Amino acid sequence: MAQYLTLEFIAMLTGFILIIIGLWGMITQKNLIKLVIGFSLFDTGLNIVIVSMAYVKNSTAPIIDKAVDVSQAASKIADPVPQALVLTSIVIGLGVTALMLAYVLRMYREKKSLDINSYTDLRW
Amino acid sequence: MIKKGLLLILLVGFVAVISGLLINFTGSNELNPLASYYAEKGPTEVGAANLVTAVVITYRGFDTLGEVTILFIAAAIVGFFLKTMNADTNRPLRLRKTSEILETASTLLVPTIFMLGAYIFVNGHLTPGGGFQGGAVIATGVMMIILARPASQFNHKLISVLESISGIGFVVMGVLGLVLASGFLNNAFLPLGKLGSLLSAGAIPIIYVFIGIKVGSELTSILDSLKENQNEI
Amino acid sequence: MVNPIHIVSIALGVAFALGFLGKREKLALGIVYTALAVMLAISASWLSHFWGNVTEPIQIFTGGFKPPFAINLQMGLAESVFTLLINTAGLLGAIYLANELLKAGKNMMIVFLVLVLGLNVMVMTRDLFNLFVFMEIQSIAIAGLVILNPDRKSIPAGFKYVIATGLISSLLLLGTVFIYYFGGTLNIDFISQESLLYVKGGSVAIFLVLLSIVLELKPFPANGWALDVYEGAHPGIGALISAASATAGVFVLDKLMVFGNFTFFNAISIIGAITFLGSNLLGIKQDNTRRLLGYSSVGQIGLIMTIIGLKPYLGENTKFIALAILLSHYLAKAGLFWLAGMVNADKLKDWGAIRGHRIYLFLMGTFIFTLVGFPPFPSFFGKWQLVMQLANNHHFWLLAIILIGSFFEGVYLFRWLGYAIKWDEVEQNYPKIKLNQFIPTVIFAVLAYALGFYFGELSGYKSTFIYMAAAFIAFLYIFDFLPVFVKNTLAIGAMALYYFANQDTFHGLTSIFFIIFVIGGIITLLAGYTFKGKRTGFYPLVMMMFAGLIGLLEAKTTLEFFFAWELMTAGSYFLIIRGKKSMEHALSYILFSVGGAYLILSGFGIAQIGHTGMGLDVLKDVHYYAPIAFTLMAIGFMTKLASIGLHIWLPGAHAEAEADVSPMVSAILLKAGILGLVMLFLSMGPQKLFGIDVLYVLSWVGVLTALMGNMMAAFQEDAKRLLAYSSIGVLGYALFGLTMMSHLGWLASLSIVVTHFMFKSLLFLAIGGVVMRTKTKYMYQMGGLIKQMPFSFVSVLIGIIVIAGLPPLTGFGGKWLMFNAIMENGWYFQAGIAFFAGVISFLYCFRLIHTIFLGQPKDELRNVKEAPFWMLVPQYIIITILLVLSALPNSMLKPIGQILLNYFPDGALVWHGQLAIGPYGYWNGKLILAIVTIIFLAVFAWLYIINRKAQKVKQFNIVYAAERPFRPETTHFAYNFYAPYQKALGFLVAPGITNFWDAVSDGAHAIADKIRSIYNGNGQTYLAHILGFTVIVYILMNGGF
Amino acid sequence: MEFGIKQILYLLLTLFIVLNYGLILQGIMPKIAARVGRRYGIRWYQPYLDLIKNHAKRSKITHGVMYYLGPVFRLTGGIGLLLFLPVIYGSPVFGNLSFAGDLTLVLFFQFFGVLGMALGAGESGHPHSAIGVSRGLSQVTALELPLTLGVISIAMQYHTLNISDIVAAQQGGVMNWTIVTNPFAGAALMLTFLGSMGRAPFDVVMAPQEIPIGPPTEYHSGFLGVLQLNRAIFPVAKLILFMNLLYGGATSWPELFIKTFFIYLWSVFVGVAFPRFRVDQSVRWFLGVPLLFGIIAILLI
Amino acid sequence: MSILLAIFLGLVILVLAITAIYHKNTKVAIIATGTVGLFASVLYLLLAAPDVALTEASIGSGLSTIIFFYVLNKIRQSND
Repeated sequence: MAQYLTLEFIAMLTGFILIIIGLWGMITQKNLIKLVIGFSLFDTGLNIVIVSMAYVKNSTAPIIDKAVDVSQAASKIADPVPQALVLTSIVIGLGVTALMLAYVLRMYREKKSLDINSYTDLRW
Repeated sequence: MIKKGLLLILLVGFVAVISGLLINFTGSNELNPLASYYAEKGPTEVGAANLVTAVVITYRGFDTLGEVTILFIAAAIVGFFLKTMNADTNRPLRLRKTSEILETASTLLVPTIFMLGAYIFVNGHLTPGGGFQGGAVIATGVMMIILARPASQFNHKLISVLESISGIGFVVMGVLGLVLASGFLNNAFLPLGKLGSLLSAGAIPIIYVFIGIKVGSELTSILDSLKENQNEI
Repeated sequence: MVNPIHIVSIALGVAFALGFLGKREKLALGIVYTALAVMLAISASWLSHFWGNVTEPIQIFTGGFKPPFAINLQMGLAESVFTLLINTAGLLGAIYLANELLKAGKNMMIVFLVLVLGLNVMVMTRDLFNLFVFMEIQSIAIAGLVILNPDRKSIPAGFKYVIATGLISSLLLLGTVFIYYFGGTLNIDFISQESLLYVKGGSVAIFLVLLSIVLELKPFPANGWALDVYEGAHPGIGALISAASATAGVFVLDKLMVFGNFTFFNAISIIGAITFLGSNLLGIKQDNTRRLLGYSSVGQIGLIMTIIGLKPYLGENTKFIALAILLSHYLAKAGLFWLAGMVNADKLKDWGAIRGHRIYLFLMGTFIFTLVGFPPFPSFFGKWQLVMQLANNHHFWLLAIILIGSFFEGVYLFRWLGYAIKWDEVEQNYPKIKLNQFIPTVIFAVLAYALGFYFGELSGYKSTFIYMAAAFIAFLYIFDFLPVFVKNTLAIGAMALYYFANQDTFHGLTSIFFIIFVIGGIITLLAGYTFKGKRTGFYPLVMMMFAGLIGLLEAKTTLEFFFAWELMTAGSYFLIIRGKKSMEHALSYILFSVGGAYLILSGFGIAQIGHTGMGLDVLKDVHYYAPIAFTLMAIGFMTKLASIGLHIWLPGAHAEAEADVSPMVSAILLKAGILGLVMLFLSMGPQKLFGIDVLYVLSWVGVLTALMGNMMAAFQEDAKRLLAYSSIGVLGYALFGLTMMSHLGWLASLSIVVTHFMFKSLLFLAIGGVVMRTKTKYMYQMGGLIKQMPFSFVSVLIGIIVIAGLPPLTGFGGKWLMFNAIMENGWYFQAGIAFFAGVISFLYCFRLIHTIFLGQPKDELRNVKEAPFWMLVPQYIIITILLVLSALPNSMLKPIGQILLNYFPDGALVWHGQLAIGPYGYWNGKLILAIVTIIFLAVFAWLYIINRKAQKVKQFNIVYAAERPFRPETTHFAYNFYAPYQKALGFLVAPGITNFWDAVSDGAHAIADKIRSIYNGNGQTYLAHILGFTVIVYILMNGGF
Repeated sequence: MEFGIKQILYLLLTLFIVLNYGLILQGIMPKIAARVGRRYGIRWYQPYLDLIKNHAKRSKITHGVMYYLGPVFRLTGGIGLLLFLPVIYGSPVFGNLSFAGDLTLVLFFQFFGVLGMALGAGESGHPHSAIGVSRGLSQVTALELPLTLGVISIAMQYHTLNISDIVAAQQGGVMNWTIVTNPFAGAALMLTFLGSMGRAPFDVVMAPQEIPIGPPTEYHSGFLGVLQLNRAIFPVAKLILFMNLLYGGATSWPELFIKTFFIYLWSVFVGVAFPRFRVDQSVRWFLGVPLLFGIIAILLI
Repeated sequence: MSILLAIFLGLVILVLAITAIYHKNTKVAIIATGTVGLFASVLYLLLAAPDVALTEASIGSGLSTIIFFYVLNKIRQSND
């Protein structure tokens, strides 16, 4: 049990639960905006997961400065790769969210409804 | 209700699937070889003190190019999307009055915010932050203007020229890396300089400036597209 | 060589630069085209670099560092091919969309360009996270392009697409980062499968990555979102998604399968197969064009997934098969989407608007036949190889699923094609040809042919004959504006030329079929001179059918045989559908043909297990499952023969065809089935399936077919239908004869085959002439035509005497041989039924001649003329041959017997002049003819002496109880001619088989309808599908969590 | 086989004997039937009178070529059938033309005349003719199944389709006749024989008692004369066929007369005893009991 | 110490997330979503990722919340 009581694991658990909550929102909320919120939460959860993965026990930020010397960098810093990935992921998430919201707006204009059940013209 | 139950079962199943990832996660006690390589060689190869920046701009610069592109097309799509929507409506534009305080505050704050944004992306290779964050900050400034002066019309042309220049700049930097240095997006065609100083890390500051402008203008254009809707009642 | 990275730099540079241009949309579009063209040129130059050289792929290091420290792209042969495909689709797609892009403005041009770029990088990148980024670019760009024309359809579709791909890419990201965590790298070439699968988390990560790639490929049933996009988006975008995006997706899946172990491969092949089957099944219920194409796209990609999943079994062949099928899909689907955009018809039936437009129909036919896998298109060779390999690896279930899926695909595609060719309840409305839309479509159609020949070369298909025939067909198509007279002469000339050039090359049994196909073709073609004008499209199709038929004879390998078989089917399908009301009949014809062809194909597949060559002689030495292969092939060939149970397509197809097409399809085409059976029976001999002698079962099928065919014929009111059923019956005899596997049986069967060719051409031509003149096919509307059409009457008279097997004409020879053969073989009950059926043929024979030519003439038909001269010419040529053969039966039977001696040395006939002596009886055709003629003349002389000056009387001058009739309608006894017979035995011909097939069809529709209700149109449900798919696949793959 | 003037004379002799025999049978049989029904009946030479009368009629009309040729076909069929049969077993004189074809030929040649007649009648335009043809053909097809089975059974029994050989195998007394050695085939054949003779209960094709119906409805004068000739020859040919198949054939004319007379009597006897079938009934009937016999005959070989 | 903080942050994030999903008022839901992002960026700081924290704060919680509000406003307005 103790192995799970670490900073990174708790963070990751938070991320996973956030993913699940987001997913639940995406598949149950009929309101389009709530659906997008669900996606946004999912995304945030995913980011938390990635960042907690980057964490190495008792490490510092991957920046070489007075606190961290070049020579000891490898033993002191957190993994920069996942952090770099998260940066990308956050920006992509913003793009997707914006796109989704634009869609929501447009759909609302078509039918004056935010209920996803109103948009089932195409089926079968 | 039955449907919800089914969805719940589905979700539980999904949790069971991804729990395989979680329970095998034990954290790390040391960097993996790849990360250690970055930690050890990054400062010398790339010359950036901020290793995240080194990875983002150089080692995985190609990802960043894609990322900028995503934001770019997202902006393009949102712009197109909402533009066609506006074309549909012929209702007169009525504007809401904003408070004077907001207007005055924005006049004072906006230059500062822009400065802050510029600072963040210029120092991206040294301190936390960079083009994205800086660009976002600039966009925030733009938002303030929108809030304060709903009637103000942005110079679309300017935004799109900025967007283009910075985008092409980024690509040109990449090609220069290919032509002058060891590969596309390599930053070493400019002197790497002294680690930790502002003018170091080769082309990274320049690239980050381009990214900053680009992200800023892209986010601005998204906000701008939304704004045009905002004011129309 | 230009560095491939410039594909990226040019695309992005141009995309970013478009911002400078302001409102100059045309200039922007021009620049986009240039960029796409340069990208195309780059990938083409790399393809030419790698082509034929075994060069290692080159690596492009971005960031300037070697992997795994930086992202690298790879450009090799495969990458160059795929990027070339993507860029071609991109450039042509952009050209196609020129107007829409101009209208939408440069934002959409940017998105379009970036989409093509994203797809390129997806193919080239070797980094997992980079792959994720560019897949996101792809999804977002597509989501943007969906709303190229924002409306009620496209916007919700786009939204569903965004949320679904959002979820999928999140899963991909989750898997990717955990691969990094467990594997320590993101570079595909450095991720070690073993170390990842060692940890449970690692295997889950791999699972998530691969599954999300699979989900991107729209597996059934988690693909509702994709179908909506296909339906809602502009067809030009649909083309791009279906062709370019799926192409890239397939490549990515293949690239990432290096992580997968055996379980993954199996899972993917099963998912793919289910997708293929499922979406094609649902397709049959679909009546919206674009959604139909969506179902078809999804299905095709499923098929390719299966192939990728089968890589461990297929080995080196994977590349060939997957590429063949992928390319066909790529060309055909893009082409069809583009066509859909041009024709702009939502419902399938609205496609009737383009009926009669030869260019549109040519394009559409090309693409549809490409999709279904007909020769000469790449998919034909791909499917062939796939079936062979599946059989080799004993994947029979998969084989069955794939063939059934293909069949369903055929159902809806051919129905659609049928509507476009024939549906006449909508107004004819040819869309104006816009060059920017038209040229890309034509290019793809041409590519389909070109690649077909290339893939043919690759798979060792080389038939100079077919190539020459193809050239001739193309020639006829191009010169279709010539008058009938010229084209007919050309066609006959070509056939005659072929005959004289090759008359010595065919020996043995094939020479019989050679004569039927070629000479028969020439004779029936003579009737073509009847037609005036241009007869648009007729001659290429006729030549296609005959090329197929002759190709069967020329075939040395199973592949060549099957190629020719399918060619013949395609040609005859188009010929049949030319008839007036033949849409649905042509459909059922092609469906039965395709079904039969698949059975033959799987039979070939099973037969060649363990062989290296594909020669037709593999059938002589089948290592495994010989009885099953035998049965499959036999049923396949019997489909063409229209044996009982498989016959329901024939009557309509033959009856509704044009006057001179009916004799071709009925008298000549059906013989292809006999040829197949001859080949099959000779090579494989008798087989026991589950302890039952298959041939014995087939003998019953044969006689029952004869019985049912003849009885149904007796009950028809439609003259051509009557003849069609009669063909079923006669070929039942032929089948029966073959199943006896004895000299006499085969002699009987082959002589029936030859005479059937003659009398059925004769009758169909004669009746065709009558129908041309009277404008009706219903016999009860005719009557008394002997006075107007005496020559046709004589034709029919001779025809029915032969068909009924009455001495003294040659038809009797077949019956006599059959009797002897049966006695020898000991199949007495079959014999009884066979002869019962034989007598029933009197019923329809008499009905045919009586109700048309005898009895009371109708007022409205009093002025009809004799059939056209050129319809009569072939008839009288045939009559001459028939009379010669009647007088000299050994001139036909002796050579056939001689040939048969090679295969069945025992039990041959002994000939003394024209006297044939069999094991049981004897028969002297010449003498009988002489005797009968003499008696006939003597009696005639006697009657003439006592009755010299008989007075000719008027129509109604007949003895009639008390009153004279005055209306021919009430006096001509023709309708329901055999009422008492029907009352007594009609139950035997209750439409049980038709009902059976109807039930099968209804069942399939009902199942499809039920299943497709899962696509309820709600985006959230689609998300749930994706989750459910993930969970279920995971459980099935791991047997739990 | 020598084929000279002598053979032709022999053929004509056979024809002449059979014609007269047929006409006399035509006269006697109705007489017997009438006497059974306690009526007086026709004179035994009435058929001769009819024949002469018809040939002598002066009004002759025709409906067309086929109408004219119908009777020709019909009589050709009758004469041909007779001539393809070996009439007297072992006689080189009356073996006729049986060397040209075997049992199969005979069975199929029966239909030659039928078809021609039907065509001729068809051209007359009289609906009753067509109705009669339709009925006739229906009935004939139905009896073909048991007939074929019976014939196959016999052919298998003797391993030949050669009629002369079949007759030869039956020589040497009643116990060698097929009707004794293969009773089921015999029964099947004798039942189908009833139908092929076109007498009651299977005579709805002609319906001779009521309104005239059947193929010859429109025929008269010389045409009818020719048909009458056939009506004399054709049944006798059939009788000879059945005699050859079942009753050991005939080695002399008297034997032939006696055997065929009794075979004919059998059909008359049944006709008197049973009411007429409708066509659909007779079709079903033939596919009942006779078919059963045929199947048993096959099974017992 | 940091573990306790992380647990606290995690709980707050989850509560906010559930609020975001289930709160009837969309405005509140959006604010809750933005706050999730803010607390997440604090968590990132704990996890030695200042770059990410900055990005999440400015983009993930800042800009996207603004976009949400814009859209919501727009929808509200066109409801009138």
